[in-house]
Amino acid sequence: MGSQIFSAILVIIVGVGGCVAYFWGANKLLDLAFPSRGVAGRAAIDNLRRQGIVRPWLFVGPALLILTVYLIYPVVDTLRLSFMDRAGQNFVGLANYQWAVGDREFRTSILNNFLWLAVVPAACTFLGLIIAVLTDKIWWGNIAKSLVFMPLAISFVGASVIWKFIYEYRAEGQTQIGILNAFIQYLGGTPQVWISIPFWNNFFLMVILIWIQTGFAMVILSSALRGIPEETIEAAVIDGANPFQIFWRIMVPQIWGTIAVVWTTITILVLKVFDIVLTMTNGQWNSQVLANLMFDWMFRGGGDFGRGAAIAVVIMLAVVPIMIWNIRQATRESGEGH
Amino acid sequence: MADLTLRDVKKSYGAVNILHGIDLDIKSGEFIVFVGPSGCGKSTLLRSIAGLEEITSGTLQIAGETVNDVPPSQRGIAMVFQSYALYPHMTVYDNMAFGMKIAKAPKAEIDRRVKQAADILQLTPYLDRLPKAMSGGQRQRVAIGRAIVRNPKVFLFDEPLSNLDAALRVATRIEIAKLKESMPQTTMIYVTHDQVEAMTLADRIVVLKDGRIEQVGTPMELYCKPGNLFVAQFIGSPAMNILPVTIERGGAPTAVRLPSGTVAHVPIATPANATGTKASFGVRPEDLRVADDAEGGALFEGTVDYIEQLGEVQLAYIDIGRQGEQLVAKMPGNAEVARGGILRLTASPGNLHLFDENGRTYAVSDRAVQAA
Amino acid sequence: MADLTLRDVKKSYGAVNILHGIDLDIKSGEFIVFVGPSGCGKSTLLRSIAGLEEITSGTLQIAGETVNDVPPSQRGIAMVFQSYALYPHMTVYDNMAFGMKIAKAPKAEIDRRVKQAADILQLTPYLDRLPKAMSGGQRQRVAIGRAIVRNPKVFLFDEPLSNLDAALRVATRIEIAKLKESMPQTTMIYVTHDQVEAMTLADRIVVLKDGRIEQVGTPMELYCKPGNLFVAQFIGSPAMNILPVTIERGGAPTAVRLPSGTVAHVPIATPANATGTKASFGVRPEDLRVADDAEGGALFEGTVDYIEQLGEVQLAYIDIGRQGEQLVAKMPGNAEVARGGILRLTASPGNLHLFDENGRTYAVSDRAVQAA
Amino acid sequence: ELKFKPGEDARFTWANYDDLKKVDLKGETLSIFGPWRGEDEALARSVLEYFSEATGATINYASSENYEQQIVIDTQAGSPPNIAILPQPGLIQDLASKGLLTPLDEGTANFVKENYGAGQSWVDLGTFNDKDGKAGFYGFPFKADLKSLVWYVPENFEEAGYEVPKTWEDMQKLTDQIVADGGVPWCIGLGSGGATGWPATDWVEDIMLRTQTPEVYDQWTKNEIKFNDPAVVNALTIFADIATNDKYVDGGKAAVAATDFRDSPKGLFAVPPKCYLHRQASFISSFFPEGTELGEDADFFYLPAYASKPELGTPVLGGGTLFTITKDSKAARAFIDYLKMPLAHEIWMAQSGFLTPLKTVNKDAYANDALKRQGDILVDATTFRFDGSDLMPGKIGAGAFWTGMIDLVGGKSPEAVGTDIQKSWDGIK
Amino acid sequence: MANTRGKSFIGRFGVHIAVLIFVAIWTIPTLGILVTSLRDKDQITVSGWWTALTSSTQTVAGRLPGASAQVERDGTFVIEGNIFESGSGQVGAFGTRVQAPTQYAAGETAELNDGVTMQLNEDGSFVLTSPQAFEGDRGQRVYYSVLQPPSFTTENYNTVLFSEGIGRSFLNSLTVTVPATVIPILIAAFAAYALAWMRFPGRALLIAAIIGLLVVPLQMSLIPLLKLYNGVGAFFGVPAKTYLGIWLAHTGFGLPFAIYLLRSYIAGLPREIMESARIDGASDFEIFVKIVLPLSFPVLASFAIFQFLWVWNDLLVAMVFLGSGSDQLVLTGKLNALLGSRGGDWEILATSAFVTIIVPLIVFFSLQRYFVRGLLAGSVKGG
Ligand SMILES: Nc1ncnc2c1ncn2[C@@H]1O[C@H](COP(=O)(O)OP(=O)(O)OP(=O)(O)O)[C@@H](O)[C@H]1O
Ligand SMILES: Nc1ncnc2c1ncn2[C@@H]1O[C@H](COP(=O)(O)OP(=O)(O)OP(=O)(O)O)[C@@H](O)[C@H]1O
Ligand SMILES: [Mg+2]
Ligand SMILES: [Mg+2]
Repeated sequence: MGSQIFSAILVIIVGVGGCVAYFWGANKLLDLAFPSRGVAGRAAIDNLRRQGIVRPWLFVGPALLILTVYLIYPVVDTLRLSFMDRAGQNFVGLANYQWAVGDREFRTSILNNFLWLAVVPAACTFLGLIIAVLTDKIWWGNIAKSLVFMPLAISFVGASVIWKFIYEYRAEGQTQIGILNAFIQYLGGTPQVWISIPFWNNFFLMVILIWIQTGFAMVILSSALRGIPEETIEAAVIDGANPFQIFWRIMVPQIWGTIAVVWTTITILVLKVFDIVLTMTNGQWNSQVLANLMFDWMFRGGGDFGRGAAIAVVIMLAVVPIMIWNIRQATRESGEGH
Repeated sequence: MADLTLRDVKKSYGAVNILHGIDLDIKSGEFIVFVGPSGCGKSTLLRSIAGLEEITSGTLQIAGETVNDVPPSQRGIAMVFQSYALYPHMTVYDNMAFGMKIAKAPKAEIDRRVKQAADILQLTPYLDRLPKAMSGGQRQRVAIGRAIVRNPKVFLFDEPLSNLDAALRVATRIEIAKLKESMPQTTMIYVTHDQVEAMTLADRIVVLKDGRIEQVGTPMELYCKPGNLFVAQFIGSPAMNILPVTIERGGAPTAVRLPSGTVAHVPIATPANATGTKASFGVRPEDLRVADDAEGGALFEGTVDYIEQLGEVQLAYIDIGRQGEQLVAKMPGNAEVARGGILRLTASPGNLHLFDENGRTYAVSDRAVQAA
Repeated sequence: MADLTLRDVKKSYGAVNILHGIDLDIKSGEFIVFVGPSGCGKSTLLRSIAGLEEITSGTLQIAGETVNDVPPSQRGIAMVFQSYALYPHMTVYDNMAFGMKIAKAPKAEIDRRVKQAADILQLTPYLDRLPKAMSGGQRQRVAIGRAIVRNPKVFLFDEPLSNLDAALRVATRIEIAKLKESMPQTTMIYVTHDQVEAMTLADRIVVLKDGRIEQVGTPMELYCKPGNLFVAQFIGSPAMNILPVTIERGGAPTAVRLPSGTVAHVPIATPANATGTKASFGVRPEDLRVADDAEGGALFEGTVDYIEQLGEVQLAYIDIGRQGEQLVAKMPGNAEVARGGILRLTASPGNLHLFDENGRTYAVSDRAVQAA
Repeated sequence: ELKFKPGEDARFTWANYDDLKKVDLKGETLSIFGPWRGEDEALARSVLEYFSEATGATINYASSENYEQQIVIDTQAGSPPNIAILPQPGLIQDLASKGLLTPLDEGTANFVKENYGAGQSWVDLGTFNDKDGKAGFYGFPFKADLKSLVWYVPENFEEAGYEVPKTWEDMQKLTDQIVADGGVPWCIGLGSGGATGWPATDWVEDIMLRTQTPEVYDQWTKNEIKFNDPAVVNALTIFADIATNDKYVDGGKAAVAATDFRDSPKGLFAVPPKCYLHRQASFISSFFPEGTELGEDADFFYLPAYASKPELGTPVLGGGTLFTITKDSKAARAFIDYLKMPLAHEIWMAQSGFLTPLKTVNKDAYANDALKRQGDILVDATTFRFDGSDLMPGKIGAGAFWTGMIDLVGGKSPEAVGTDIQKSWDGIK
Repeated sequence: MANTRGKSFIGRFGVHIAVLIFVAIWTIPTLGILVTSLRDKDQITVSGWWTALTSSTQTVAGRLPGASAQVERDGTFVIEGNIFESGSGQVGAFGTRVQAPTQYAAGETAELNDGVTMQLNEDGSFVLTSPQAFEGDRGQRVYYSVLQPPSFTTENYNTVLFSEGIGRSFLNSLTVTVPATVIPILIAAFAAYALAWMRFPGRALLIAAIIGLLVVPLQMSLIPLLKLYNGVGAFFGVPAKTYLGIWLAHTGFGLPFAIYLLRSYIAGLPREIMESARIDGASDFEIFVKIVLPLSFPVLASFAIFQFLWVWNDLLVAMVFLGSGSDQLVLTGKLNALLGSRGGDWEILATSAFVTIIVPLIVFFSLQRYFVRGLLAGSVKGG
C-alpha cells in the first residue's frame, strides 16, 4: 500500500509539475529570448513588443493544442462520418440527413429536446440562483448548499436508482415503494406510472436533471454573488429597496454575465444529456432525445456510425444560436470594458 | 421631527474597537459635520447611523424611537457613500431614479427631480452613461445626486465633495446649503476633511479622534475656544502653532516662558499650583504678525526656512529654536519676506492659547473673546 | 533625464473626443499640476502618459523617445490612481512592496523603503491589514505609498490627497514637496482640485478645460495674469468676481462702465476700437476692501446678502445690482459686517482684470504687476 | 487459487487439465471483455483461473455496465481485447461485417455441431457474415440460459390445491382457476431501465415457437416473414391477452411495463402471494429472496406447449454468450480450445447459474438438482432456438421490438405494433 | 457585512423556512438512497424506504421446525418453540394457508388437516400437535403478521468498502483525478487570462470556437481519439493506455467549459488593478500569477469542484483510455464490477453512490472557503 501511495503521488507530481513547468519555463524562455530587464532603451522596448506578440500564444497554446486534438479533430471526423455509410467506409452523401428528416423517432427527439431546452436551463438557473441567494444569508448556508450540491456528486447510475424509488409504481391499493405514488395514494389519489405518461413523462425526466444540475448553477452563482460589491447592496438598502427588489434589480443585473454562463452551460448539457433518458426510459413512451438517439445508433444495436454522426452534427448545429448570443455578449463586454 | 440621539454607541470589528462610546444629541434640522483624522471612525459612525453596521452596544434613537434594529430602509435616510457605491449596471439617470422608482413615485415626478438634480450637479449630458464611463468627479456627483433626489428625514454625506474641483465644490457646497435651507426639518450629517466646508456648512461640528468625540460645538466655538490641544490643532489650516512652555507663574494672566526664553503674559487664568508645570502654548498662523518695531518685545524671532506662496497669502515657515522648533505664519501675499531672512513676530494677547500637560485648555473665562 | 513632450495628443472613446490635441513640454524635474473642472480629461491625460490608454493620435515622448507604443512598465513611471486600485488580496505591506518585489529588489531594501513610506503616511499600524479593512483615507495613503516606494523617473498622482483630513493633507503635501526636493531629477505630474496644493506644489500649473489646455504657467502667473476668463475664475477660491461691463473708452487706462453705473478706470491697455464693446470686469474677493470714506467713489455698493464665517476670514456675498449681480468679498474674520447691512467696496486699480468679449484677457503690459 | 483442487473431485474431467498444462503460454497476456460482473464475474474468473494456472498465461478480464460500447470503441479504434464475450448475436454480426473479428479455427463449428445438444442450432447461431458477406464461424457458445421456464412456489400450489400444468391449455385453465379463487395468476415485469420491454420479447418468442414451426421462427428473426404477418400478430395477441388482462397480472396491466423484471418474481413469495406464476429464464432465481431454496421454496416447470399442436414437440427457447476472437493470438486460440473441454463447463456447473448444451460433460457436476433438470431440458430439446430479439438487428431486437412490446401492453393493437416494428425494420435495410 | 439589518420576525425566519423547504425537497431523494443503502436487500423492493424508519406491521412467512424436533406427549406429537429467533417480537395474527395468512388471532388454535392443531401466541411461542408423528425435515409453514422494528444493516457497506482491491482502485482514482483536475485549471486559466486581457489577432474567433466546442458529444470523440492514441502508442512503442493519456483526455473534455467559465470571470476583474500592476512593472505572467490567480479563487474553486466530480464519477472515459488492470482500474470501475451482470443490486448501487459521494463532498467543503465574499472589496472606488 505504501509504495502504491508513493507511486501515485509521484505520478501526480509528474503530471501537475510538468504542466507548471511548461508555463513557467516557456515564459522564462521568452524572457530570455527577448530580454527586457537589464537591456537598455529601444532594444528593451522592441523586445517587449515581440514578447507581447508571442506571449498570448504561449498562454493559449496548450489549450489550443489540446482543444484541437481532443475536440476539433473528433468534430471533423464526425462530420466526415456523417456522410458515410453505417460502417463508415463508403460515401453516401446526404443520405443520413435525409433519413433523419424522415425518421419519426428523430422528429420526436427534436421536439422533446426543445421542451428540455425550454425548461431545464431556466429552472436550474432560477432555482440555483434562489438557493444561492437564500443560503448566503444564513449561518447554516454551507450545510444547505452541500445538501443541494450532493446530487451533483452522485453518479448518474446512483441518481437513476434514487429516482426509480421515487417514480416506482405499484398498482392501486398495494404498498407503494415509490414515494411519489405513496404520497398520491396517501392523499387519496390514484398512483400513476409517471414515466410512461406520454408528453408529461418528459417533465418527470427533466425533474431529475434539474435536481442534479441546480447544485451546479448554485455553486457558480453563489461564487459570483459574493463578488458583488457589498456597497451597492447597501446603497440599495438605503434607497429603500426590499429584498426582492435588491435581488432582481441590483444583484441579478450585476451577475448577469455569470447567469449567462450558467444558462449556456446547462443548455449545452441538455443538448448532450442522455444518461437520464437512457436509464429511466431509454426513449420509450415518446421520451426520446437527440443525444440518446445518437448513442443508440452509434453503439447500442444501431451500429450505424453514419446516422449516429449525422445526429451528432445536428446536436452540434443546435449550439450555433447560443454561440452567437455569447459572442455578442463577450464583445459587448469587452467593447465597453476594455 | 428627526432628532438623533446616540448613547454610548460602541462598535468593534472583531477585537478591534472602532467607536468607544459615542454620546451625541442632534436636533431635528441641524446640520452636523463630523471631522477627524483619517481612520478615526467617521464613516463607521455614519454607517452605524444609517443602519449599515450593527452597533456593538449602546442605543441609537431617531425621532425618539430606538432604531438599533430597524432596517436602514425604515430609518428615513439618504446617504452618499465615500466610495460612491453606484450601481454599475445602471445609467446615471437610473442610478438617481432608483430610490424613487422603488418608492413607486409617479414617473413624471421622478423625471422632474432627477433632471433637477442633474442640473444642479452639471450631470445633464451624462444621464445616459454608465458609471464606468465617467470621471471620478462625475461619479461622485452621481452619488450626491442619488441622495438629493430622494427626500429623506436625515441626510448622510460621507466626504461628498472630495473629488470635485474647486469651482464645482463651492457651487455644490452652496447647493447643499440651499438644500438645507429649503428643508429646515431635515437633519444633515456630513463628513468632510475640508475646513471650509466644515466651517461654512455646519451648525455644529463634531470632532472625532480614535473613535471618541473630542469636542462638539459651533464652528466659531471650535475655532476660538478649542477644548483641547487636539481640536486646536485640527481645526484651522494651517494648524495652530504649538510650543512647549513652562508656566512661570500661574494666575491671571499667566506668565509662560517660551522656548526662546521670552516670557509672555497670557490673559488666561491658571491655578496657582500650575506654576512650574509644563504646558503647551498655541497661536494660530493667521494670528501672528510681524512685530512693529514700535511695539516692545516680539514674541518670537526666527529665520524664514521656507515660503509657500498661495497667491493672496503666503505661509512662512520660521525656525525659532535650536531644537528645530518651527512656526508657521500666514502673511499677506504681498508682504516682503525672503527665505533666510529674519522675522520678528507677535500676536495680540487675546489670540493666544494655553493647554495644560494633558492637552486640556486652561479656562478662558478671563480671556477676551474675539468678536465672531 | 525625463523630459516629457506631448504633441497634439488626442484621445477619444469611440465617437466621444476627450482630449482635443494637447501640446505640452515638461522639463525633467519639473513639478506639474493639472487642474480643471471635473471631467475635463485630467485623468485621461495622466493615463495616456502612463500608457494605460492608447492615444488616438499625436506623439508622446519621454526623455526624447517616442513612447506611444511602449508598455507602461517600460516608461519608468509610478502612478497613484484616483480610484486607489489597490490589490485587494494583499496586505498594505505587500501592496506597497509589490513593485519592488517584481523588480527583484533585495528584501532588506524593500523592507526599508516600505517602512519608510508607511512612516511618512502614518500607515505603520496598518501594514498587515487588507485594503477592505481600511478607511477611505487610509486606502488613499496606501495608494500613495505604493507609488513613492518605487523610484521612478516620472511620478503621476491623480488626486492623491482628496480623502485625507486637513492635517494629514498638509503633512503629506509637505512630504511630497520634500520628496520632490530630494529627487530633483524626477518629474512629477499631479492632478488636484485643491487650490492650495496646486499653488504650493506646482512649478507650473496646466489648466485644462474640456480636453484642451487653457493656460500653462507658474502659480503666480495664473493667479495674477490669468490668460482668460476661464482661468481667472478657476484659479483662486472663492472665484474671481466677474461683472459684465461696457468699455466706455478704450486705451490705457481703459474706462469701463460697471452695472452699477460707476465708471472705473482700469490700468489696462485696450485698443481704441474696443470702445463700446462688451467686456468682463474681474476682481478677486480678496482684493476687495471696504472703501474708506476718505477715498473718493467706491467701486461697488451693495447689501450684504449672506455671510460665511470661516474663522480667520469671512466671505460676504453682496448684492450690487437689480439683476441679482452678486459679489463676494473676503474680509478679515473680525471685520464687522452684518447681514442686510450696506457695504461700499473698492480695490486697488492694479488688482482689476478685464476680459474681452471672447473671454481673452486684455494685454496687461501697462499694468503694475503685483509683487509676488 | 483454484476453486476445486485438480484431481480431487471425481465429478470433474481432470484429464483436460493435464492436457491444458501441455500448452505453454508463459508471458502471454490474454485480455477478455465480458458481460459478467459481481458474483457472475467471480464465477467466470474461477473458470479462467484454471486456464492461466495451467498454461501460465496472464488473463485480464474486464467488464462494466457499458462494456459493449467499449468493445465497439476499442475494436473500431484498433485496440480490442483478445476475446470479447457477447450475449447479442446482432452485435457480433455488426463487428463481423466490419471485419473486426477473427474466424475461429476450422473444425470448431464441427465440434459444436457434434457435441452440443441441438448442435446445428448452435452452429447457426455462431455463424456470421464477414465484410464480404462470406459466412464464417465466429462465435463459440459457452454458457447457456434457458428461457422457457415458469417459476412457482410449490407450497403455495399445494395449499391452494393447484397442479403443475402440462399443456398450454392446462395452464390457461389454471390461470382462470386462480382468478376464480380470488388470486392473481401472473407476475410480469418488463422494466429494465434502458432495456425496458425485453422480457416481453421472450414471451412472444416462446409463443412463436409454440404456435409456428421452427422454420417460420427463423424466417421471422431474419424478417423473411414480416413482423405484421398473421403468424406474428397471432403470437402478439396471445401474449397481449395475458399481459393486458387486469385480472391476470399482478397490479393490472399498468404495472406490467412499470415493474422491474428483477422485482416481478418477488410477488410469488409475498404473503399472501401476489401471483402464482412467473415466466422467466433460468437466471431469475438469483433475484429470489435470500435463502430461497430452489426445488423446495421455489420451483419451475417447462413453459408448456399446446396440446393442440403436437407436431411442434417441446421447443426450447434459450440464450447464451458467444466467445469471439477480436484480436488474434496464440493464447486466444488456446483459450477457445479450452472452452471445448468439459472441464471448463464443469467448473462453473458445479457452482451456480450455468447451463451447458455440451453433451460430453459430466451432468453430475451440476451443483443441484434444479440446475441439472434445466440442463436436461436444454440437452433434450427437440428444437432449440436462440432468443429471437438477440438475433435481429440491434435496432430492432434491442429497440423497435422493445418499444413495440411497451406499446402492446400499453393497449396498442397487435397489428399496429407489428406494423410499427416492421416499419423500423424497413428503415434500416 | 451587516448581517442582521434588523429584520422583522417573518423576514428573519422566512429565509430559513424557504431554505429548509428547498433543502428538504433536494434531500428527500438522497435520503431515500441513504436509507436504501442501509436496508436489507430483500426489503428494498418490498416496502417504501421511508417506512423503514418506523416500526411497521408486516405479514411474513415462517417455517416451524421439522419432524426431528417433535416430542411425544400423551400419544400426541408436539413441536414447541418460538418463531422469533431473537426471542422478541409481537405476533398480531397468524394463518396456516398463504391465501389466508391472518386467519387466526394470536393465541387462537388453528385446526389443520388430519387433526393437527397449531397455536401461535403473541410472544411468538407456538405449539403444534398432531395425533400422528410428523414426517419430513421441512416443517409446517406458518404465516403471521408481526410488528417489525426498523432494521438496518451495514452489510452493504461491508461488501463495498471491504471488497478486494478497493484501496488500490481508490488510489488509482485519485491518481487520475487530481492531475485531471489541476492540469485543465492551469491550462484554462492561462488561456482565459489571455482571452480576457491580452490582445492578439483571432481572439474573438477563439472565444466563439470554445463555446462551440462545449457541445461536442463525448461519445463522438472516443473512437477517433483512441485511434490516435493507438497510433501514437504504436509509433513510440509504448502502451496506448496510460495515465498521461487519460489526464489529457479529461483535460481536453473539460477545457472548453473551464476556459469559458474562467474567461467570463477574469474579464470582470477591475481593470485598474491590472493596470496598477502593469505600472508596477509586472509582466503578463506576473500579473496572472500574482494578481489574477489569487483573485480568481472563487471561480477556480467552482471549476475544480466540477472537474473533480466529473472525473471522479467517470467510468466511460476511464474504461476507454485507461486499462482495466488492477493498477489502473478506477473506483467507479471497481464498484461497477461489484454489481451483478443484470444490475438489480440496488443495495450495492445505493451504497456505492454513498461511498463515491464522500470524496467529492470533501472537495466541495474544502473548496467552499474560497468562495470569499468581497474578495475585491477595498480595491477600487467608483462603480
Ligand atoms: N470609458 C469611457 N467612455 C466614455 N467616456 C469616458 C470614459 N471614461 C471617461 N470618459 C469621459 O471622459 C471625460 C474625461 O474623463 P477624466 O476621467 O479624464 O476626467 P477628469 O478630468 O479626471 O475628471 P475628475 O476630476 O472628475 O476625475 C469625462 O467626461 C468622462 O465622462
Ligand atoms: N472591516 C474592518 N475591519 C477592521 N477594521 C476596520 C474595518 N473597516 C474599517 N476599519 C478600521 O476602522 C477605523 C475607522 O474607519 P472609518 O472608515 O470609519 O474611518 P474614517 O474616519 O471614515 O476615515 P477616512 O476619513 O479615512 O475615510 C479605521 O482605522 C479602519 O482601519
Ligand atoms: Mg471614511
Ligand atoms: Mg479624474
